[in-house]
Amino acid sequence: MRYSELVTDHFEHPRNVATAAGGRVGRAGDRRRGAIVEFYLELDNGRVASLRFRAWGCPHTIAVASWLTGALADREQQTLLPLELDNIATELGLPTDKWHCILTAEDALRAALEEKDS
Amino acid sequence: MRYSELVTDHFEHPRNVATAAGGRVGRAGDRRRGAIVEFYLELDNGRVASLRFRAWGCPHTIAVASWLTGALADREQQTLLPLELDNIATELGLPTDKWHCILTAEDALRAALEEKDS
Amino acid sequence: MTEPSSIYLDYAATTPVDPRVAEHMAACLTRDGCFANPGSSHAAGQAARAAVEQARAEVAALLGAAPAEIIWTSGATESDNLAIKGVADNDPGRHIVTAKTEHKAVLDSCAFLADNGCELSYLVPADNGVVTPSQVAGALREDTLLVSIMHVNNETGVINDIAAIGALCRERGVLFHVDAAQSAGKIPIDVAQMPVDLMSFSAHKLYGPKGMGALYVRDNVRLRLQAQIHGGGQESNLRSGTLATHQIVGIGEAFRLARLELDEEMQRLAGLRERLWNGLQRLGDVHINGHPEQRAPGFLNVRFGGVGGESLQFALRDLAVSSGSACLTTSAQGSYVLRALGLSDAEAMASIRFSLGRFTTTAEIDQAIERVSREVTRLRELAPDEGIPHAADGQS
Amino acid sequence: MTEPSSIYLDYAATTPVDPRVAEHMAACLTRDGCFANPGSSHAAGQAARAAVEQARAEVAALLGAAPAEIIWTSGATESDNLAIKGVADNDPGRHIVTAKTEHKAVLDSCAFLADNGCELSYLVPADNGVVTPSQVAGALREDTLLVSIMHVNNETGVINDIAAIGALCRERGVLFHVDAAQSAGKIPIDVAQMPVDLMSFSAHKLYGPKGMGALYVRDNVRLRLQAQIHGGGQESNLRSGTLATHQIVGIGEAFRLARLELDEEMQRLAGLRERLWNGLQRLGDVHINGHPEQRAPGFLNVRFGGVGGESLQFALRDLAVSSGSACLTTSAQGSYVLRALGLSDAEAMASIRFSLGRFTTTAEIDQAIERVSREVTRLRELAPDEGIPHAADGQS
Ligand SMILES: Cc1ncc(COP(=O)(O)O)c(C=O)c1O
Ligand SMILES: Cc1ncc(COP(=O)(O)O)c(C=O)c1O
Ligand code: FES
Ligand code: FES
Repeated sequence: MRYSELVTDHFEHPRNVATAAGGRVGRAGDRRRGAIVEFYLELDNGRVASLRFRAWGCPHTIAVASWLTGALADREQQTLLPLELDNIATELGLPTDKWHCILTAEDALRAALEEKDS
Repeated sequence: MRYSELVTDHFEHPRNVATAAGGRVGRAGDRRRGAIVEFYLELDNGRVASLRFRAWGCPHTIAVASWLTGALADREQQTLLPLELDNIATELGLPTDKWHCILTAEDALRAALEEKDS
Repeated sequence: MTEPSSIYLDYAATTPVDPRVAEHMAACLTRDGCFANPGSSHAAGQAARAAVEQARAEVAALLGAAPAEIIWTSGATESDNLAIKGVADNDPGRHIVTAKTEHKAVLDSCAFLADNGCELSYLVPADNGVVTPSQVAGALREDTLLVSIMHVNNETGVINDIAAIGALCRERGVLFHVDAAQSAGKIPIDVAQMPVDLMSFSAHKLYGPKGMGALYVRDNVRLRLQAQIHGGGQESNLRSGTLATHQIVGIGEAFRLARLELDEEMQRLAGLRERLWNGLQRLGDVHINGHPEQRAPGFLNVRFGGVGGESLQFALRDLAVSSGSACLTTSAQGSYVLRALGLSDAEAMASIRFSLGRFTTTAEIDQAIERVSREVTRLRELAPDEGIPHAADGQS
Repeated sequence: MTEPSSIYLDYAATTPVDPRVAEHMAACLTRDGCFANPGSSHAAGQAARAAVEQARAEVAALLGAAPAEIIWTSGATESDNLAIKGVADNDPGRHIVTAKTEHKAVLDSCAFLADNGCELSYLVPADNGVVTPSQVAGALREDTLLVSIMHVNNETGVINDIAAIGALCRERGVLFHVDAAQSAGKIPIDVAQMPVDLMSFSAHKLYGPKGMGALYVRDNVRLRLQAQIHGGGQESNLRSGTLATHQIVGIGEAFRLARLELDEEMQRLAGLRERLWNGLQRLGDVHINGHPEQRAPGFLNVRFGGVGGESLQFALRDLAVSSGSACLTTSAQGSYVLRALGLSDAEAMASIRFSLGRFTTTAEIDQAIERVSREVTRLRELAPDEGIPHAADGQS
């Protein structure tokens, strides 16, 4: 398996790891399928005020989740979904058989948006 | 193929090579069978006065013929044949599949004894 | 070149050539060395031939075999092929017993025969990875031709009781092949005590060269074997091809050194392995795969709860160890050997085989413990709190 | 060790490893080198993998092939087996054309297939040793699957017209295998110009290591080939077994050097060969075996009238050359290749193959001429005057 520099960097130094609960929590994936992603989202005035994550799975899953917390910072709620899968895959250098790692993250993000503030 | 030191010595430095005709000539073997031996025998008073050889074939054939010219020097005519094949084979370290080389020499010696002086 | 900081704990995959072996090999390569064709009758060829035969005696010595019972091959893969297909070709269409935990070289040779008229029985070992004599006894049939069971498993290091299985085979008149690629030089082998008919070896598992192997063929079994590579008639017609003097000299020296150093090295490696295991256990939720005692000294195969297999591997990439592959949804799969021991695919993938060897030091073991502990802890901390199975989860 | 005074003129039997190649090999053996298993996913394994792939590109470059068309094997013997049996296994029971002058690895693979349901036609070359395209054309049948004809003969150095035979096979939809063990690095090969489907190579004929070979498999033929050694699935499943990095790096460097030095070396060897032939001719009653011009530069196979074959060989034992064996009444026999060229057994046995190579010097050639002349003259003088066939004898 090849890992891009960006994936490696986010895997080694994940950004915005959620160390405590807070905000809307969205979770997706399961152990059987090999990946679980949790996002902790706080909105302020329809914008992303804070986005943190936890993840279990392959390096791409961790890197995608970590990268998204940065890429989506400050974004308007309306523009969050759907994720631009193509662009993300290109940006992070994901092999084609690893696209499902982005989908898990997308599902988790959707779950977070659908969640009430906790 | 292994060659004993004695065979090697006689092959490298053949003794009593017949450089000119003279005496009784006995010849045996043929090209097809892979060996030809010629002995040139001179008798004096029923004893070997001179025994020389020429040979074509394998190293053992050449060595046996050369060695015999020394071993039979001075011997009484009556005691020349049959050759003591066992002893010769042991003395020269002949592999068992090389006994026929001695037989060719014996045949040549017999032919020489049966020959009239030339 | 391996990176300087990398720690090599993958001796079961391959070993570096011992410098003492490399020296002997180098002396057979160039013009000033013993380079000639061992099949040539001139003096140079005979010198090469002598070196080849001396090596044969060394390989035989490690096994308690006669030199004439050793056939050179290009590795244990070829040895396994020659043993299994060579026996079956000589007596086609019969029944063969092997186990699910065998090396691919055995399994694929058997699969080939299954496609060509043989019937196969595949034993599934207990969860501890051991194939028992009574399992073998239960699988034998009237028409069983061959049993092929390995000595030491390449993933778990688990040892099978070859002497007992062999005794059983001999009693029933069945041929017995043993893949001993992972046992030679690691635990004692003595074909005088072990009723084995055919035994496969590889040089590169014990500090000899890759691309070089041997097959032990018990004297009275030779005629029951058909050559798989035809040609010049080398190796009593059982394996044609110019003999590779430097490779053969390499395996000979490797087996000689292994014989001399076996006892001491077994103790040393067992100690290092315990040190590693004690260090890793402190992490919690770490489990040994395979029988905890009936194992060759250099092996430690463990699975870590609470981390993704691929992430664990990537995090430990500076550690040269063996592991399963990517996640379920990609095509790669966890080890079939570990699956046969009852592990789930995710568990197999979160398993790591540490294999220690001649050049492993205490410092390397301590560094390995530190790196593994750091990364496992980090990944566990990154994971969502709930739903990630730790020790509490019965399955893991 | 070869004796210091010995002159090595047996490069067709095997070559010493070039010191430049040995250096590359040495760098892949020990711990500080590129020793890991090229199949391992860790960094050390990937470094070994990179070395393996670079070597593949070098081997391909000498042939004008794509790297993916090169399969590693343990030598030309295995390559011949894989090509011939691999094709026949995929499409059993059909007709195969080869020649009596092929290497044993080809002939014995074919004999194995003949025992297993294939029909074989064996072409007998003309007295000059050349197998002609029209002979091949005459042997092709509706059900012909494969033609296997070598490029350069290992005993005589005679070159077959592979391009023409290949064109014929392609036209008729027949697969074409070429044993090129003796041509690679000695005369040009270009698979872009030569319609060859499968081509066998050996490293040790061109200053690489023994126990290492390659099979060129044209891209669209891959699926027509069945593996002969089963296991881990290396080499796209066509040849299992741990890749021997040092051996592969050795063949790669050997092929690279051969490519760079081919033109110059061909000229140099042709010159030395002519010098040798001119020197020997002065003896009289000396004859070239095989076509006098259509030959690879380093080969000179000659027969000497008036001397016994075994004696000639023993007398020349300080000269490392190849020759027939003992006399008719012992079990050994003259070369079957020379017999196929119409020579009697005695003539075949009184023949000597001189094969020159990279380290052969003018001084060595002159010494060889002197020794041969001295011994042939001595043995001729020792022979009875009459009845020993010299030049006058039509048969010799
Ligand atoms: C148990 C076992 N058998 C066979 C083999 C194959 O050996 P080789 O790489 O020499 O072909 C190996 C290692 O790869 C092994 O561990
Ligand atoms: C023409 C030819 N084919 C095949 C071979 C066999 O090659 P290897 O020794 O690499 O198996 C040789 C040399 O021995 C050869 O000369
Ligand atoms: S979680 Fe399946 S590969 Fe990423
Ligand atoms: S003449 Fe036949 S071996 Fe001596």
